[in-house]
Amino acid sequence: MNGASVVEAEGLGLTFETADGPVHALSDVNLAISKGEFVSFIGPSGCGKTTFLRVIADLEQPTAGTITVNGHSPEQARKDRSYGYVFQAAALYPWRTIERNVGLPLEIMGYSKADQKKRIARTLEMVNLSGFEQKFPWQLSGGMQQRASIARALAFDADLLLMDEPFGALDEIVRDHLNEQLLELWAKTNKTICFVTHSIPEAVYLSTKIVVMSPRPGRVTDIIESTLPKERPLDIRETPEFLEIAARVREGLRAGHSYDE
Amino acid sequence: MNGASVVEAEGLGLTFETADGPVHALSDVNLAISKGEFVSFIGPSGCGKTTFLRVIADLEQPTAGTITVNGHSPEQARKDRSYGYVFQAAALYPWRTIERNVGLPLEIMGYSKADQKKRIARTLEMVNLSGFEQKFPWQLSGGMQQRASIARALAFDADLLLMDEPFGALDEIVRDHLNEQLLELWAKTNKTICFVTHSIPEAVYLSTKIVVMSPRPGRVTDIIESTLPKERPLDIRETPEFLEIAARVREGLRAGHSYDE
Amino acid sequence: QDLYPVTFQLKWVNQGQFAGYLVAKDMGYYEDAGLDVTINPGGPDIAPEQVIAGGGADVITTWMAAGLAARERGVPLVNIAQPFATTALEMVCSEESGVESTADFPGKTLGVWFFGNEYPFYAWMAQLGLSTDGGDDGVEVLRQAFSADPLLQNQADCISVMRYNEYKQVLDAGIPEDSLTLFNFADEGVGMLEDGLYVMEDRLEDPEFVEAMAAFVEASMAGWEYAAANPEEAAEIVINNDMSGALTLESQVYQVNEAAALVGDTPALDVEAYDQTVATLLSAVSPDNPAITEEPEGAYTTVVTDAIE
Amino acid sequence: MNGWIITALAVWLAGWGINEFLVRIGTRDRVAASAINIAVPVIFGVVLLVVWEGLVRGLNVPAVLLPPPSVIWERLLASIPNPIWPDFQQTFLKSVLIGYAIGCGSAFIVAVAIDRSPFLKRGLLPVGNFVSALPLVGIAPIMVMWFGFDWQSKAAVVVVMTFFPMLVNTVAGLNATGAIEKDLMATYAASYWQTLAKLRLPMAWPFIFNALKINSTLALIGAIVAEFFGTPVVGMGFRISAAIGRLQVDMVWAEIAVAALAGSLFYGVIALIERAVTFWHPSVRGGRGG
Amino acid sequence: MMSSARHSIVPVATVVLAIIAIWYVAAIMLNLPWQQGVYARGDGVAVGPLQFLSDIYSQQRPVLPAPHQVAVEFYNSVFNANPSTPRSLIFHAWITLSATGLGFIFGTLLGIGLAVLIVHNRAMDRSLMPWIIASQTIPILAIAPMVVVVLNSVGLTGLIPKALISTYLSFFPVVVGMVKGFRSPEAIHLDLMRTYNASGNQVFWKLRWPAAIPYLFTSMKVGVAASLVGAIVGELPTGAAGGLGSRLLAGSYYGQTTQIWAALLMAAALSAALIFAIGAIQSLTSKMMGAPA
Ligand SMILES: Nc1ncnc2c1ncn2[C@@H]1O[C@H](COP(=O)(O)OP(=O)(O)OP(=O)(O)O)[C@@H](O)[C@H]1O
Ligand SMILES: Nc1ncnc2c1ncn2[C@@H]1O[C@H](COP(=O)(O)OP(=O)(O)OP(=O)(O)O)[C@@H](O)[C@H]1O
Ligand SMILES: Cc1ncc(C[n+]2csc(CCO)c2C)c(N)n1
Ligand SMILES: [Mg+2]
Ligand SMILES: [Mg+2]
Repeated sequence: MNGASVVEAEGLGLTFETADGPVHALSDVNLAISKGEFVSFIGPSGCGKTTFLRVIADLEQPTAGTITVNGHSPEQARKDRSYGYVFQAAALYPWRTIERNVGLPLEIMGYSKADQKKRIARTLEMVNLSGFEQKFPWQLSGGMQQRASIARALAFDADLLLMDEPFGALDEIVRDHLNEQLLELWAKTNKTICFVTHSIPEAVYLSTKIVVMSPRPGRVTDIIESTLPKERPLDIRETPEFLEIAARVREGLRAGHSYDE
Repeated sequence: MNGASVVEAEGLGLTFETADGPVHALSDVNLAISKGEFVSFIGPSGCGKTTFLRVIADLEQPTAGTITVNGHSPEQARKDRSYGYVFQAAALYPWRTIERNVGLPLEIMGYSKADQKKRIARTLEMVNLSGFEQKFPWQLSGGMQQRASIARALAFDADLLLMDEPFGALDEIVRDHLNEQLLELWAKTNKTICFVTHSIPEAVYLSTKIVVMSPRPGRVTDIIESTLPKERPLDIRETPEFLEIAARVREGLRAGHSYDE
Repeated sequence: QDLYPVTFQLKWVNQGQFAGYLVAKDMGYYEDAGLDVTINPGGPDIAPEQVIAGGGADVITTWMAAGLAARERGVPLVNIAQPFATTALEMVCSEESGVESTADFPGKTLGVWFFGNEYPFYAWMAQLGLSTDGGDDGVEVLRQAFSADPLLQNQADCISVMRYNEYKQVLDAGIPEDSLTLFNFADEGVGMLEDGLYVMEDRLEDPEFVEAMAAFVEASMAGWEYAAANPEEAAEIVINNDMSGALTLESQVYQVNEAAALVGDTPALDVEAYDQTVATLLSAVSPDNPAITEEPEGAYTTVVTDAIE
Repeated sequence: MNGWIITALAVWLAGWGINEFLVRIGTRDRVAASAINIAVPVIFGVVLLVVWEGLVRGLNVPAVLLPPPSVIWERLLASIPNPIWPDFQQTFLKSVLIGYAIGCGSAFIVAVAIDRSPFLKRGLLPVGNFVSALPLVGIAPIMVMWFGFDWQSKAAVVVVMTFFPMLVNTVAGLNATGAIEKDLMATYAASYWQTLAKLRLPMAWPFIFNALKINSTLALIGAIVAEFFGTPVVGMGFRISAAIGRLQVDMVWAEIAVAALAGSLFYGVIALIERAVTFWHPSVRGGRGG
Repeated sequence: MMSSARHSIVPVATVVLAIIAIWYVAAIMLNLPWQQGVYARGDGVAVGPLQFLSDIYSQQRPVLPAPHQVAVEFYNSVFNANPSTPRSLIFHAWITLSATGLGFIFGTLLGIGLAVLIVHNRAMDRSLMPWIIASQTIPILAIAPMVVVVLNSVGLTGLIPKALISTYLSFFPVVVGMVKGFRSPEAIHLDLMRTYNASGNQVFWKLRWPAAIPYLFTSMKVGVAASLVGAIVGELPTGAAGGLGSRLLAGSYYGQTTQIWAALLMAAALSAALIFAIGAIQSLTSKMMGAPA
């Protein structure tokens, strides 16, 4: 096992027991993610992307194989509060202001009031939401809510960021904009990011590594190391290199896709 | 007025009176759609795409300008049942089987039992859902539900199809697949289709005409006639011609977009 | 000096029916006798026998039939005094009913109070040989609620009344007295002793308690005497004790007068009247109405009244 | 200290333990799962009765205050043919069922009738809420005055009690239809009645059943209490009151047991019908579907 | 909310007027038999329609008193009576209100407590819920007098027995509502807490409790009305101790229909006021919790 490896899965499998029989959400997943990587997970609906992230986060228990996070068990990692999780929906608490939503993990983890204040200000700044501290979630647009939820995951400075389709509900232009900002943040902080998406361009644009998955049972069908430079302007998406990687991802996806859904 | 023109809007405007003051959802929209066209509407959230479709369908009343559908008022067109409407959400009735959902408009319009049966079978066939007649909506995946809702709109053979982001909730692969099928259907039946989307590739891939809209107030900023051939394999999306049109659409979009959200 | 505490449970709400006790308390007779008396008003559906069985009272007033029935059910009640020597329960029939004698009862609807007040009625029907299941040769029984309304609204042909209360209401409603037919339960031979004072048997082994009860009964009788002599003042006291605010002075003066007239010269139980009550009850035993099934033993005592000079 | 109390405590602890054990069994067998689901509350109920029996006997509570369940049970069995069955007929089969049917039925019709008038809806609902705040004990004597002392007046009380919950819920249910579903009907140029029958009514069923369930317990309580204000000498409320007066407390509890059983069954039957009619509702089919 | 209240004034007034009109007509019909009896017993002189109306609307013991009779009685017993004497409806309303309030507080606390148990303990969830539903099918109202007697015998007197009957009736809507409320947080909100490794207490106070607040208020509105009914019923057996229940009873015992109606009106007004008060607290709370205006 590599010392710098943040996530390491070997022969990982997860089967849900349901009333209609077992559902194989993950099977024989082998994957190593090193520190500072930006890994995208892409694959059709139901292929186990969310499940894999949830296993890392100790929100589901694998039924086969092993997985370590920061060299420990996921449970230990969770108790160490070593990751921040961004859900597909912003999942802000509607009765808390933006400020207090971002402060929620800090309250729970027992940061001092002063420290809380400082961190809230810093992370809201980071996601461009300064000035909205006292607003309630419903007073913000969908994009701003999603940024607040990212701020919440950043507030306690975990080195690992798990993001489950954080921009799925946003329109393309806003999404482009947030993608740029996310890349910037990643470059600045050297965090490790696991990012689930449905969008091929998004995956290619953001990642250093793209994990293509296929359903029934959820398997990893391809792992693509990106050859794109770390510096990525938005129009990199029209370059042949980009299109080539995108084509490979699409290929991988199509291979694993069953048209009967 | 052109005899073959299915939708014709002149100086169309619509202002919602709300508690916070008027919202200009549409202003001075001029557009003519001829029979057999496939028109996509694209634009950022809140620019009035849905509102425009709803005006055509007589679900909203314009506050300025004129609009005709098949040469009549939208109300007349609605009463003539001259269009089928596909909503962004599938909006299937959960207490009806797929078969009876598709048969709903037929029941209401008073088709004979035998005719209903025939049409249900035919349209379910068309959207690849034969064999699922007796299932309830919640037993189907999102993509299948959306196909059922398309079948429902097709069942009574209206010549005009209004589709409001019908594939918004689906993953890219399923979406590609349905796009192909929709094109095929359109080619076969020579229907007129108005199609709202957020996705630039989808708009370019499907349409003979792309209407780019911008918000505050909802205006048409660009109307792009597609130069792509009628026959469109999926990989047409990597051709320079396609990318060029896509770039023009993106341009138009970005011009109208305000980054402050 | 220390007052002996006594909790006294009435069978019904505070009204002229209990004027003697309320007067005795108000005038300080109980205190003078060394007693600290708490009078707890009753109400519909409060069974004093249950209250005393649960330890919620030291002494209660109830009708003898109910007291004997409770004794047979395992609540060892003992009559220690019988202030009401005569009875006031009557049945009144409207002119429209056409009832002029008991022979007219078959096929009629009669209002009856339950909750331990039904025993005299069932004894009467047994005596008349009338079934109480309705039908042409029996009578139909209606559980009469609080008021005289069933008669006024023609829902019943006859209703139960207390002479000191509901009967007055019927008259006050404007029904001429001569249009009514009145049956007195005592005159019909089914009279049963009404408000008497009862305590739990085991308490009587305590001489101090017996002494206190003697003082209580004596002071109560003094209260009644005062009420009989000063009905207006007694009614005033009753009204001051009425928390519902519904009583009128006029009705209470009438009620005090009528009730005081029921009080005998002595609080001692008239054994003859007791025997008659028991005999009437035993004559009417039926599965539907099992007041008592056998001759009660030790259901009264004279130790208290004997202690009064 | 006392055998009865110790036994009661022991049974209580044992029952608790068994239940904690049972709910921890994760079984995939549907039959076993539903057996556990039934066993747990039954064990709880049995424990409750045993504790009651033990405490009453152990503490020597007088039978005229609270009899032990075994005595109540004997009384219940002995009295089914005579007072209990006729009482049940009078109170449940006549007052409750008829009042319930009229109350719920007329409220439904009124709800549909005022559905088209926002004016009436805005006017009737607050007034309706006010009227349903009238305490039933005040209404009951009035109904006896108006409708006589037999079951008709009890049914009238039940009608008054059940009317407004049904009205409010039905109106809310008819308004529960989403905008898209209604628009869909508009695109078909469907008539008012078509929309009502094919869309709004099905959507309203969960609300309507909500009211039907609430009303099932309300109706029984209402009918029984109304009998305190004048009745023929039959009926569960009459019996309860008469029996308290005669200190037959075991009879009182036997009637209460019958009332609770009938009420629970009534509720259960409505709940079963609800499951059948609103089989599609997420709360019935349970979370995500296949 | 304010604007919707303003919207309702005209419709509500219309409906109320219609009810009053129907009421006047019904009063004639229901009071007619008695009036005819009076005329029949009288001297046989024919009365004119005006005299007839005035007679029928001023009966001493009407089967259905006319609205103005009730209004006059209500006015007199509320404004013209010394509120510290039993002649005043305010006096009775206050007695009932204190029992209602106490019972309601008990009931709400009991309901919340049971809901917490049910939500946090699977065995409790499975065993309690069916019995809580069954408990409400017990006609507690019918045995209220016995309950009062039994409670008296263990030393609970005065306010407490009434309050306990209120508690019995009001805890049910609160349990049902709060179980729903505590379970209302979506899975994703709970997962979020898990990713922070939050303790059970933290999850409860920072998530379940605030999420359940809207449910709490909704069920409190139902619960407070039930409490009032419980208090009134609890007052019936102890009829002589005052309160709206004893007022209803006395009215009924002495055939004072008008008095019954006035007390009823007071009870309904009390209940409306309590519900309104809870609604006001609710909108204040939800404003503080950031709900859209
Ligand atoms: N709690 C659960 N119980 C049973 N089956 C589950 C559960 N959670 C997920 N599944 C199933 O496991 C499979 C993988 O689900 P998962 O949510 O990981 O997919 P996904 O790749 O995230 O899909 P999407 O793109 O739609 O979010 C699916 O078939 C899903 O139905
Ligand atoms: N019923 C309404 N009342 C008030 N404002 C409305 C109403 N419906 C729409 N609007 C406003 O009109 C504008 C146009 O809305 P519309 O739904 O047509 O946008 P859209 O282009 O379809 O957006 P999206 O991509 O998010 O679906 C928006 O600002 C919206 O808030
Ligand atoms: C429900 C009810 N039960 C009995 C009576 C009759 N009653 C009149 S006076 C009195 C007290 C007896 O000492 C009783 C019991 C009633 N009016 N209402
Ligand atoms: Mg997912
Ligand atoms: Mg839209």
